[in-house]
Amino acid sequence: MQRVIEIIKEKAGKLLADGTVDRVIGWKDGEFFYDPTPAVFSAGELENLRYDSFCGANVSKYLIAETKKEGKILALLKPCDTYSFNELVKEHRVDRDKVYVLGIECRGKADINKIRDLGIKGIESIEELPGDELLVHTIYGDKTCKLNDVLLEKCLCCKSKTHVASDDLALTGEPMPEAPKDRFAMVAKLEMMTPDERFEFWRGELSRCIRCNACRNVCPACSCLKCVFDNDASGVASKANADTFEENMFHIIRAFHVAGRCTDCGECSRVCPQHIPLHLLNRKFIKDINEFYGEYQAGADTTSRGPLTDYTPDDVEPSIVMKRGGDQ
Amino acid sequence: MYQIEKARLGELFARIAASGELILPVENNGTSQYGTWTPEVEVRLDRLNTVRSAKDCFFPQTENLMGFQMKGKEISIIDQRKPCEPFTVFGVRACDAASFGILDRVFLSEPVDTYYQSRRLAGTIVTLACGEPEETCFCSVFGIDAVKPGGDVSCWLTEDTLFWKSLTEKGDALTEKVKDLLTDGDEAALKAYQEKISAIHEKLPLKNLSLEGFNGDATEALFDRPEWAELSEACIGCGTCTFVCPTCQCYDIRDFDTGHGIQRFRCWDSCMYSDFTKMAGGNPRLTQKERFRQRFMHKLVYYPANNDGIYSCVGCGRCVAKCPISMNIVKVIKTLGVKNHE
Amino acid sequence: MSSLHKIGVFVCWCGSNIAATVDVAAVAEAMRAEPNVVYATDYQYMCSEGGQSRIREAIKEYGLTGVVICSCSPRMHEATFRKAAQSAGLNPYMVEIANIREHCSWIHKDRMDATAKAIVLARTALAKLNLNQPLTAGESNVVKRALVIGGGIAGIQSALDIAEAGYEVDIVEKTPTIGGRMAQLDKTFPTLDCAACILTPKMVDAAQNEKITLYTYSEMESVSGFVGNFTAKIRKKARHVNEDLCTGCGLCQEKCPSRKAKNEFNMGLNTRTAIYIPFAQAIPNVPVIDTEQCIHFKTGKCGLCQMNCSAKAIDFEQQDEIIERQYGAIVVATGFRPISLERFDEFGYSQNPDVVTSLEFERIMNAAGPTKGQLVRPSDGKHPHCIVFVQCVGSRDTSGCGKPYCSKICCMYTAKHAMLVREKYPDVEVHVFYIDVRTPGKNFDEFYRRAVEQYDVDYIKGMVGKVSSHGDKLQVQGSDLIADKQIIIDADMVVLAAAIEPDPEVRKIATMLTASIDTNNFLTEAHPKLRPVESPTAGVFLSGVCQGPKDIPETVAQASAAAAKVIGLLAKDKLKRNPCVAHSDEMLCNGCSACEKVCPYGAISYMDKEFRVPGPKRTEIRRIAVVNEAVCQGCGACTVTCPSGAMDLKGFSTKQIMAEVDAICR
Amino acid sequence: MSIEETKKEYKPLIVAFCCNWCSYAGADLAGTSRLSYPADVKIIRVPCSCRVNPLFILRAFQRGADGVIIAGCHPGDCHYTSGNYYARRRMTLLFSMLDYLGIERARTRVEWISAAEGVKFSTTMNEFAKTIHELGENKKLEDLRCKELLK
Repeated sequence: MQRVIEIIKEKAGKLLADGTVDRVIGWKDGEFFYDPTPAVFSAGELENLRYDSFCGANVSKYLIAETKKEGKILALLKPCDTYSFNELVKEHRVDRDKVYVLGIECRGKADINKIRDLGIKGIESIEELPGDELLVHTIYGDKTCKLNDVLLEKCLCCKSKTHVASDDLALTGEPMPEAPKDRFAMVAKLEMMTPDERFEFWRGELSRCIRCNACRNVCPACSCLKCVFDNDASGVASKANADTFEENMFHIIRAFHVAGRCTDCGECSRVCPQHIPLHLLNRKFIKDINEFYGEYQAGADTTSRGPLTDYTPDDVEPSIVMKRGGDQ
Repeated sequence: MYQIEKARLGELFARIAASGELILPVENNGTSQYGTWTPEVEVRLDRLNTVRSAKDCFFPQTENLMGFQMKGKEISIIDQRKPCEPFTVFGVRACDAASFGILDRVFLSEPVDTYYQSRRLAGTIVTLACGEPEETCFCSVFGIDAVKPGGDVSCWLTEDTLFWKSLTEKGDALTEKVKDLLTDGDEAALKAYQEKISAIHEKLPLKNLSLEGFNGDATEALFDRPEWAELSEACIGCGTCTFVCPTCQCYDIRDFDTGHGIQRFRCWDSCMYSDFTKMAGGNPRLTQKERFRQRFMHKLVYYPANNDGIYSCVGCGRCVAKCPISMNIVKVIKTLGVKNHE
Repeated sequence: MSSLHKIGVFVCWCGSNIAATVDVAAVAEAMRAEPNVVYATDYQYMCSEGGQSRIREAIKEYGLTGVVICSCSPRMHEATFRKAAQSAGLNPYMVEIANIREHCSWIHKDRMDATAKAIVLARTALAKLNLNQPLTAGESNVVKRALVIGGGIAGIQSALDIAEAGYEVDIVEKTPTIGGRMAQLDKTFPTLDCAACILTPKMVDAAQNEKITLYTYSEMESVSGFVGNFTAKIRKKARHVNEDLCTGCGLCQEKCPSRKAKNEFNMGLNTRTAIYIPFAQAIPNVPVIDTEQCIHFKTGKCGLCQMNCSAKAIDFEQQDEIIERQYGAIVVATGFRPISLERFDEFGYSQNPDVVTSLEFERIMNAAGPTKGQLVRPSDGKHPHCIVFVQCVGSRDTSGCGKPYCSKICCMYTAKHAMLVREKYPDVEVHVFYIDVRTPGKNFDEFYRRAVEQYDVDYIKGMVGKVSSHGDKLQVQGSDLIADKQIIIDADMVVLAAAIEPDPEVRKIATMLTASIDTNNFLTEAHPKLRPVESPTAGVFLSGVCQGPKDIPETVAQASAAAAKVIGLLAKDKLKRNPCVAHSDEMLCNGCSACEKVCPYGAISYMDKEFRVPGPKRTEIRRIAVVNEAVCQGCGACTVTCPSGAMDLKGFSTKQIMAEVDAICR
Repeated sequence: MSIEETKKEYKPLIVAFCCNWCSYAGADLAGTSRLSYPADVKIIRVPCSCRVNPLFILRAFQRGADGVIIAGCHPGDCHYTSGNYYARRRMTLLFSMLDYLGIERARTRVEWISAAEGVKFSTTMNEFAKTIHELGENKKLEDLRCKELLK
């Protein structure tokens, strides 16, 4: 059976050759196998293209800049990436006509931190074995682990194995891994805590924030030309968390600004150097939106009205917050 | 040279903490962070690196410089400097320990940064040799010996024993305070341990990284290299690499209007940020390529040019592990260096 | 904070309204110490000519760049002070008001607290002013046409007055004829002249006036736009009778076999045909087919009207028509209806046909009514010998069943009814139960006294507890508060003075017009005393009972007042627009379209624009939002939906509001 | 006691954002009707409840506000047709998020108060001020810098 990367290379090669696209965005090799970097390839560079369990990065945001350029680009998008892509198209950030979307199969992506958490150190390289198994070569000897045990948070709660935007698909036809866990379980657990417990939980997490802005800069929904937090003229600019308030402020406002637009792609949590579970903020908004205004999946299409740019006359009142969940 | 049973480390920490704040790597939701020791914290000496480096102890991410108090139309200046109380940082790895020398060259040369200086004078550094280095480590490339980590006191932690060796006067003073807890060190055992871990260090995949082609004179050769475009292509312009870096020393000075006064503070800045060194006339580095180049040129060319050929990288590997898109100084060195094309 | 500002602060005493609770001198003194403030003073009445001239002089003398007035609500005098500042050469939008009366001196008793708060409010206004930008109002054209919603006496009068001034007016009336409630009345107080005699000529005038277009049997579909430039959609419902062909001969009505529909004009006291003209003097004199009653519409058969219509005016295929028109001003004259008496079981209204409302009684007394003017009981057609009138049925009711307000007209029409009965049928005994008799109005009290003194009407102060049937009599149990006893009257008829309420349609219309409405569904006036005929929404005016209970002369007066306001507006060629509109910073705008989605006015559009960018490409095309300032009303919905902060609102900018927050929390 | 001294005893600080057309006018009516509520409540006039940015609310807490209330026209009665509907969604989600972060939920509130509801304005403010007084100082969402540089 053909591996996905072979299908991708074959299709990409053809599209480059027949002039449908003039470049491809995907991932190229890193230093230790687990660290590929998003990259753009021209015809003739495809041998450097790779796709495997470590290509977790969502390349859709790069299309904002790429579609400002001449020509058409082939974008390799995993199912979850296509949601981000749709949202970017909806918000006129990406020119759909300049992208050829190749929807690529995804069996879940590995989190190198979780491999390290298994006690595996000094990783020199990794091999993917059949049966979703990883063989890790380390300076301390070889180790193995199951892909399923080291999945990225976003993959544990995979929202779809189906591409919501694509011009063509690269699928092996192999059976897909089992259904993911409930993505709102942790949010619900937090909701049931007392406010003081919740406060302590978030202090514990957000106090680690170093305001590196990785979460924001990687986020496909955070596509502002200039973020309010970087804009001295906005009156709320802040470069560092000079006070704990600013840790809260930054993350509340960031989550609010992407509320209704966040597809739950999980990039924020993936890139956070401090392992702050930022997705729990976004998922809170998603859960509330689903409960208050009906199920809504940002990026499921390119035309629907987002929940914060919409209303119904009989929406719930803000006082509903007083009546929900946990003790006060 | 002294030693103490690993099981008695708690006593050692309590003793050190009795004479001033003790800062050491502690557990924080699955990460290690430098934090103040208390009997309650979970000390993590097993993890190699903290997320943030020990730089924070001397050059914190934010620091108040002065205040301006406003009363009606009157403005008065408040000096917020306070004498820095003595403190000890324990568990500093060789790379971080080496970074202080790099920071000192910036902050302690004229004009001296008194905020930094007062912390440096008050702080005693106890280092810890790296028994289980990671694949991302490449300190040896910069001449750092993680087996002999330096600092005021160097420590080695085996399965059951902590070896303690004072290297400076500050180290002697600290040793004096804890001496009754220590016993004379077993030199042979330490040597055996050092040899054992040296062997591991020899196996590190990046140990042969060559810096040839990078030096204070390389500006012309490197500045216009076309590879910068591809190297920086995926950079998302966040500050992760700069903020986890033990040697990055750039900061911004900002004013916070408290409503009845101004709090002037400094905070780390990142050359990866689009508003870095933005001036009235605009921004000298307009695209991410230029900003990305700045960071690595500074570490590998500009800093050596001004500092006797010393690179401002210590090979701690934090940026290698933390970059959201896995682009890092190793890849830059390998791409642009002379000898790294296998 | 611009240190170039030179700001003057003026603290008003408002006589003792402010000064009694707020130490105005202390406020001025505290403000004098604030950065940028170069002058601060207090004065008895800042809004007076003396006060205004102080502002003007200080602006000139100190070269003020901005003015803070600590006074009453900006809703009261913001415009006054802006004008004063402007006349001294200051941009009117460099004036900020600290509301230290309604929001401070009038609600706080402690002088210390009130003064401290007044200082905070003044600092807050100053903080905002420091960030104010001079704003210049743009101009927009005025469409020289008015729309009147409602074709009762209020709407007719407003339309006639506006037309008289030479402007086109359209009346939209939901029923098949204009005339409204007044057309249903028999006589009018206090003169007792016949309602039809004075109303029908006005109806005819309206119909014949070439400046007036009537859209009867029509409803408002939507309204958009803004003062001077509204766009209204009117649904002209299908009458199924061609108005142009119909001669109004009435033959169709005679031939129509469906005769069971309740006659709305007669308050359901008799029936009408399925094709009908509501009443003889209806305008237009064109019938309408009630499709729910019409046999043709129900079964597809019949068609007698069509067969008999020589003018070929009957058109079963006729469809609703949507008319879209531009208007410069809109008058709301939607009128009222009596409340439903369902919740007033004690009066037995729904059980006993001889318990009627006053409006039903009007129809009974009317010569053109169901009884041809004969006073007979609806139940058996017998002449009544004893009638009990009950006032305040559902008015001044705090129990929650009725309305908390006084319906205002009931005392007078009840006196009228009592008098008319006694005049025409001296044999009939008339009792009136009242809580208070309220007769303020020209010749009103004299009128009431005539009823008591000349016509011997028995006024009983007290409320009726129960009306029950006893044989063919109605037993009225009530209390006489003056005699302090319970009394029982065996009556033949009971007439209930039901409270009046705004026509429920008004809620829909208010929403369309973005006009505010109070808890009783009356439209809110821009100011209860000083702008009683204007809605807070510019260009929308109020006429008649839709604004509050009133009698005919008051209604006509308000209708003419509203018309005067409309004429004043339409006489202008250009209107100054509100300059506090949204503005998008193109350097920050992503073109994401979020603002466009939340804009209620469609004021935001997008354009592609070329921008210089760093790097080898030099320029790039970006999609950016553009605000149409003529259409934007300045709500600010876009500003919050914009994550980058590109969208801001002039006069209420993000920085200004945050400066206010900071000042309050200082 | 001087005016400056009165500030020093604990009094909650409450910021009320009132829409110009309904709630600000309702506050005016409360004033005209001499219906009292605590001086702790300070009103900021905004054109519409939809002008209230979550940034303003957080800013108020940062600066030491103990409670923030947003008052607008009743749903369906917005002067701008739909502004308060958007405000309602925004505030519902924001308040829920603040609650999720462990901030006391009673510190934030939205009320719909028409121009005719002076009584409701005063009742609401009295109630809210009482609630906030009972909650005490906002410790979870304050910025210590705003307190440290003392006046």
